[in-house]
Amino acid sequence: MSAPLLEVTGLTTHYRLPQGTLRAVEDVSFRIEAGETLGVVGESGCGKSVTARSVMQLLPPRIGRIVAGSIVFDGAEEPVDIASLDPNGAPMRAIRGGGIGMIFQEPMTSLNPVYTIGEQIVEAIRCHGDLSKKEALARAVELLGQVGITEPASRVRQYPHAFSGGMRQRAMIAMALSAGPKLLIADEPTTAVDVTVEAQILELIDELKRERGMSVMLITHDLNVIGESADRVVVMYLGRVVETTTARRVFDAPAHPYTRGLLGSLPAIGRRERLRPIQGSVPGPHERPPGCPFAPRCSEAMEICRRQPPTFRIDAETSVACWLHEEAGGQ
Amino acid sequence: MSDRRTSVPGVPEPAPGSALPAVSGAARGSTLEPTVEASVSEADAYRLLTVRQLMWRKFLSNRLAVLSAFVLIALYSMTAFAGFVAPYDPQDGVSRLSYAPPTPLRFRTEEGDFTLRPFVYGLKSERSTKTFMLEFVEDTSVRHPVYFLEHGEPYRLLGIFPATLRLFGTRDPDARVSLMGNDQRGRDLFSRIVYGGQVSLSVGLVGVAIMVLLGSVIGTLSGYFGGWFDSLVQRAIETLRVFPEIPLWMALSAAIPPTWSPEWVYAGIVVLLALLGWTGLAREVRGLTLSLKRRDFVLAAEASGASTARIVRRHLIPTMTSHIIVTATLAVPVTIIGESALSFLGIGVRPPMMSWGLLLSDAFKVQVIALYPWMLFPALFILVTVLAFNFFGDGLRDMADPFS
Amino acid sequence: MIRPVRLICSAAFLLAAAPGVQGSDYAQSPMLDSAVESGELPPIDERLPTEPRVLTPPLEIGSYGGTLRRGSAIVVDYLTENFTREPLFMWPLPDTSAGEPIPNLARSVTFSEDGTSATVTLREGIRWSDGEPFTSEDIAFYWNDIMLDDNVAETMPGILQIDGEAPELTVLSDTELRVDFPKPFYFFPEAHASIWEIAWPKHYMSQYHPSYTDGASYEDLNERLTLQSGRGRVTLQAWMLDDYVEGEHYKLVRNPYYWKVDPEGNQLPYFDRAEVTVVEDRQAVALGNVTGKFDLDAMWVGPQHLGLFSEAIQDGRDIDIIFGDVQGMAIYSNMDHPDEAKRAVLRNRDFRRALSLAIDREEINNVFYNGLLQPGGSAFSPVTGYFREEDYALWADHDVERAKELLAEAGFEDSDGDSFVESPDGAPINVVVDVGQHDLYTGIVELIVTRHLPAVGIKATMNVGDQTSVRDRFDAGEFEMHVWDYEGASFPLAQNFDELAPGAPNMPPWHAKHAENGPVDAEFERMGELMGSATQVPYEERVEQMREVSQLHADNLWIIHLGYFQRPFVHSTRLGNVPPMLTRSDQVNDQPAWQAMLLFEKDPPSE
Amino acid sequence: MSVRALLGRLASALVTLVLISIVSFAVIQLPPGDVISNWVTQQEIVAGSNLPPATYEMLRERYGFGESLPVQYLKWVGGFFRGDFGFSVIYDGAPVAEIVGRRIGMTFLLVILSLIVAWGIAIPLGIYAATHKNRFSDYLLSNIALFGLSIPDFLMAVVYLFVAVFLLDTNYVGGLFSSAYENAPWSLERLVDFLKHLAVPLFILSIGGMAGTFRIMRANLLDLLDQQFVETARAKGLAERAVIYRHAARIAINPLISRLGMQLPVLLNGTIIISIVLDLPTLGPPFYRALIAQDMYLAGTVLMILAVTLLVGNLIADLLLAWSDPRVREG
Repeated sequence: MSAPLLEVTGLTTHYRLPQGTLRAVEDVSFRIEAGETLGVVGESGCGKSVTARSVMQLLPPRIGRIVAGSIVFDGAEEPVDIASLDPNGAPMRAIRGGGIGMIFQEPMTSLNPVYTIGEQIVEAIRCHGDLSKKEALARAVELLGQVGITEPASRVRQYPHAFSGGMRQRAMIAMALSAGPKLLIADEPTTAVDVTVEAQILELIDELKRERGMSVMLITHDLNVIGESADRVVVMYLGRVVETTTARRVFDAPAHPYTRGLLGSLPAIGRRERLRPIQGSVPGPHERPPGCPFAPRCSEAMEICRRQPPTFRIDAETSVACWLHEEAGGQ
Repeated sequence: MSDRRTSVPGVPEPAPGSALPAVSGAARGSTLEPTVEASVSEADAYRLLTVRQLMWRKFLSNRLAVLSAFVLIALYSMTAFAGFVAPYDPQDGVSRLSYAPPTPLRFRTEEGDFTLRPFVYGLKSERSTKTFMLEFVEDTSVRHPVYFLEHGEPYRLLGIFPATLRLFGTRDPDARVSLMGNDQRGRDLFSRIVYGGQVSLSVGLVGVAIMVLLGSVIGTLSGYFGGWFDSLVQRAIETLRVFPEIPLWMALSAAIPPTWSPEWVYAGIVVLLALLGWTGLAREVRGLTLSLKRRDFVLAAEASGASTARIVRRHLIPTMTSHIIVTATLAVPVTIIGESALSFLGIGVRPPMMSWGLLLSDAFKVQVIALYPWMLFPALFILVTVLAFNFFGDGLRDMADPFS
Repeated sequence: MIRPVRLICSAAFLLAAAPGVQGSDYAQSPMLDSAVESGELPPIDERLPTEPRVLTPPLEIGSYGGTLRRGSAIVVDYLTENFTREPLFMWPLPDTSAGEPIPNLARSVTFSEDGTSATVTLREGIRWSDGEPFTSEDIAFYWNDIMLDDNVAETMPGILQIDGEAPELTVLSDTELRVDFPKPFYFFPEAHASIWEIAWPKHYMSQYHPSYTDGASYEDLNERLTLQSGRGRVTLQAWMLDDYVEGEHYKLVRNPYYWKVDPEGNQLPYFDRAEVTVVEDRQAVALGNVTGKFDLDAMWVGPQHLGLFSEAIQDGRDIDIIFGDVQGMAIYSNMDHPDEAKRAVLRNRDFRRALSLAIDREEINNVFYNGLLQPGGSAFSPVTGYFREEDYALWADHDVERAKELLAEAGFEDSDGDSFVESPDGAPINVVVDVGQHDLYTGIVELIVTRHLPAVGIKATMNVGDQTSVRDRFDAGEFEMHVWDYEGASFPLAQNFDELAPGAPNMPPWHAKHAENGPVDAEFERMGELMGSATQVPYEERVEQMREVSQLHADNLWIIHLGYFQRPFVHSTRLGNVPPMLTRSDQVNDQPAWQAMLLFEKDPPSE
Repeated sequence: MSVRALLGRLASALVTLVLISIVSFAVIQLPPGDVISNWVTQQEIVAGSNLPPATYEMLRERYGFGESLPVQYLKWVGGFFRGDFGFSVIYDGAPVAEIVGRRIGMTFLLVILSLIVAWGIAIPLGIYAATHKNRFSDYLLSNIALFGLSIPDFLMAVVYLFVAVFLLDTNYVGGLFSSAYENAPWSLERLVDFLKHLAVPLFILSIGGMAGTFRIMRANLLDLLDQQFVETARAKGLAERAVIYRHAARIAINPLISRLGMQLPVLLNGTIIISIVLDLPTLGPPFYRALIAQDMYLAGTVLMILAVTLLVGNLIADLLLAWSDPRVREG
């Protein structure tokens, strides 16, 4: 097996807030292979967005900070540890947009309202290559066409407010892909759009992934989305990875009680049984319980759960951080 | 625990470098547990506070606002007890002390001995034959100790009770303590400032009181009724606001008949400032009313057949009180500036009434500033008052919105 | 070319009619050389009259060039006139009331035996600034077609009239005219020395006059009466109008035909140009002089600026102060106030006396006049021949007790216990004192109104307004008390005759409705008689009469004066020929510019 | 802004214009006694006799002398269309239009220059403070701004005089030209001289506007820096400078433009009062003199012009905003 495109190891990101330090991401490890879609799933506040932003070095300056771990990206000539780069330095900027593209949750606000769509895409293109404005604009039209925007030549001169939410997200994708990144991070790309549009966007991402042979890190709180698009899945809870597995297994054989809970709260067509929401609520970010973060809500919690469980590897595809799987052996 | 201090709510933007819990890359894992616990308990405390306590805490945490509140209390009590604080009658000039400089309070005698009780030297004045100006020489032969809570010239406390007790003074009426020097007529500038504050500071309060009355009533009615009344009010406000305020103040103030007595002129100025100043408040109140009007409790009151007046009085106005207080507080300095500017230009209050603006107009001549710079002291008082109100108002604003 | 400066002995030139300088000796400003060479302008000898008037510089012969700059603190200004005046006669230099007025435009005057007719001979060969000859017709035009034409908004000054009647003027020849009076009028030369001008350019102004030109209208003519409006370009004055912007500035340029020379035959003035810039207030004028923006001021600055000047001199600024003995502040009471009750109060002599006694003139001296005031009452100035020490002391001391007694005796008592007196019929009194914004007088009035008057039980309010509007109230007779200089007291029969004393047809504004309301008292009528006849009697008698007038003023206090004082004036030290001190005739003849045509710009010290 | 919205805006402004003229006329009529009778009395005193009947006729014709207030108002307003705003008593009957015309240019020049100075200094500082949020420099600047906002204009003039007397040369006091250039035609030297004299008053004039602009700019930028599209721009790989200036600051200026309507009165107030105090050749001094002398046509007209200036300023601000912000322009 070749080296993964992205390998995150022991990532720990802290936010310094007036109320104290928030450990947003704690000892997170995962990898993304070339050409695969990794789904990152979890409730809001679980640290999945912070993980993505850590990868992009887009943490709020002076507040968010990677305190430990490595993020090795192998998209350029040689592998580079993003965590060790200066967030504002040229190498990092070359990776942003160039090596890794990112799209966000809110298509309505992700585009700058005072520049035309074209101007914004051109800006991204010219940032990573030495195309003339004219060439860049032609490329932008082409990209818009690729993401399924009709009449791209005229659309390119319009301002974002003339675009619908779905179109904006497409434009965002066009922009994120403009410099030909190896990895696309999609942070809840469909949360703010209609269900009908959601499917189209996911479809589009999938299509582009296949065409370009790139990888996708798909962040979502919606297991259905995972089911549709992801190859493998990372489940996060309160800043930690609780389970890493394949998309299929999430549904078929969830290992962690939290994953099971998530699944249980998922309405599915044709299922007659009652929804079983996870009891309790996600504690506030400053109220991290000691030991297993899920223990207070876990129906199967044991005495040992007061201690943070290590990650147990069940097999080649699945590892889980739960004492229930202690017997599965080695980490 | 040292971080407890930093977790006091109401400091949303701690100064850089303040003692936030330091987290180093190495110190991970269980070693950090105490920090987390501290945050947890603090957050609980935060949640248990009542809104009132929360507001109070928030205000107290704004140190400039607290300081300003003290400054304002000091200034207002100074003017309320003007007779007690001021050592001399503000109108009583000693012509030989024309433009005499501030009297230095001394603690060290000629012989070099230190005395705890400050003393002053008397001033001898003589007219220079060269410049024709009065020149002052301290008469160091006699020391005049400054006594506190000393009986001096009679005055009326709060304008009613005859009194003679003064905060400080010398026992020899010829040796005057002029902390801030003397004006052209040899009147003690400090005393004049203390009395002048009565006009300057009260204009703010009285004017704003009228403004609040006008603004909240008109604003509430306008927002509550809407329709033609609202359009009319909005149009009036728009027109008033398109006039630059100082020129409009000036134009109206200049129309106050010159034959009015100083007291009436004062009243005229106050009313004028209030009549032109209510618009901002009215707008704000109208906006609030519009948003409150559709809230449940008002709808409920309406449904239960409460009269309009009752709804406005019992439901709308109390709900808006905090906003009104903040806006009103911030309107006080504007009014004070208005009066000062008008008096400074000679179209505000008239002598023998005193206000800080009027006192300052005496100083606004090149030769006065060059030769008698202490005449600028009133400017300091205006500045401090306005600043204090602004900081205080800022604090109140934060306080009115304790959850931000 | 700058001439070598030589000190001359001024005594040698005291005689006004100094022997004419030989024609070949005349010199002109280099500014005019090119115009003469090109033939635009005739040579100097042809421009000057046969007998130019010779003026003696107070210090030295000056040099040509430069701009004389002054500041003005009012928007509407009549200042053009103040640079130079060109009447028939001028008051003598140096001062003496006994001196014969000096012929100016006139060469001489002879009276008929009964004194009812005066024949004036004019200087020959004087030209207007446009080169047209000046003749008796120009005087007759101003006299008959301007001053005596009721459609023209310019009236004959009261001082030229006798009992309200204008004398009759007859032109005898180009240089001779006769004036006939209904009564003897020996004061004729002095009267004419007291006015600003006596001739208007007929050849220029007649084009706007309906009597001379078809299609001309009085409305248009009335717009053209001021010097600023264009008339100033055709003038007999040392400078003529060059540029005028209302409320901003006006600029003058030398009159190439000016008919006066210095003893060496240099055509005056020395300065090529003169200009006045309007600034915010007196303070700004004083400041402009300190900073070298202006060259001199004898109009707007006063004792209130002494500190500024002293400080500036110590800082090494190029200015100096000179002093002039001038009248101080005065309070005018309206003898004809429309309100009967108020009129009764103001007309009460004891009330006015009490008011005068209430004023602490020594305090005012200390606080406002820097010790330069000589506290005193309403007598004529010590520099006149009419002054008597005892008159000056009348009702001028500070005596609160006496003031209270006077009020009580006159029935002014505090019956309601508010510590202020009521009028004899029990009505409360509140005297409104009008004062224009003035950086000296407003302070003094405030002191008087808030401290001095309440001390004797007189309630008064100060009404501060713009100088112009306060003056309008005064002129309209709509005031109670009005504060201004004790106008005319330094020159009782000359300057501002109208304000000081009665004299039909122009009663003083403080007693304008004399006929309607009846005279205030017998003393006033007596004064009127004396003033009226003073102009008709020989000098010695005049002095006696005027001393009595002075005494009447001091004793009756229709106008309450605070005293004469040494007024500081300021000038740049680069200015030459500034008199060492200001004399009375300087003030009358050329105040505030002090013989402006003799001032010049000194060379900067080269060694 | 659509044409329809624009027309609506203009119509509303027109109504306000009429109301402004009514208020101004009320101000003219406010002092006891009416302007014209006072003037007639004064003229009659000067002339020593009654004015010619033709003059009365003219006054009735032009100003509605002796007629009712509405008629007088209409006559006054009617004059505007001929450029006639009445006459000034203190300027010896000169037309108000002429007096105002001479000084209005300098008034606007000062206001515009002070706006430029205020923005020129405050915008960069605001950007600096926002990008250095919570650091010492930010605190310092913010508190200085609150301080600057608190100083009344007339006090600034006092401070100016104090500075002029003790630190500069007294030559700086009063006027905007050295005596040599006072009445000279415009030339380069005169311009330099003018700017030299202007520098300090202009700075003082700008302080109020500066403080306000700074606070708005800082707050806006702080808001904007949290916006999604700023993160988008960063994710594109743009350099931090480009992100801040091209994306955030560019938009942060829009509210400044829309608040121009609130800044103009501040600057106009300052210009008028500082001009009065320092005798600068703007509308301030004649306005003040006119008020003291109750020369009401002049005073009322100046007041009206100031109000109209603000009205027009607001309109221009709206148009500028439309030009600057496509959402407003096309929305």
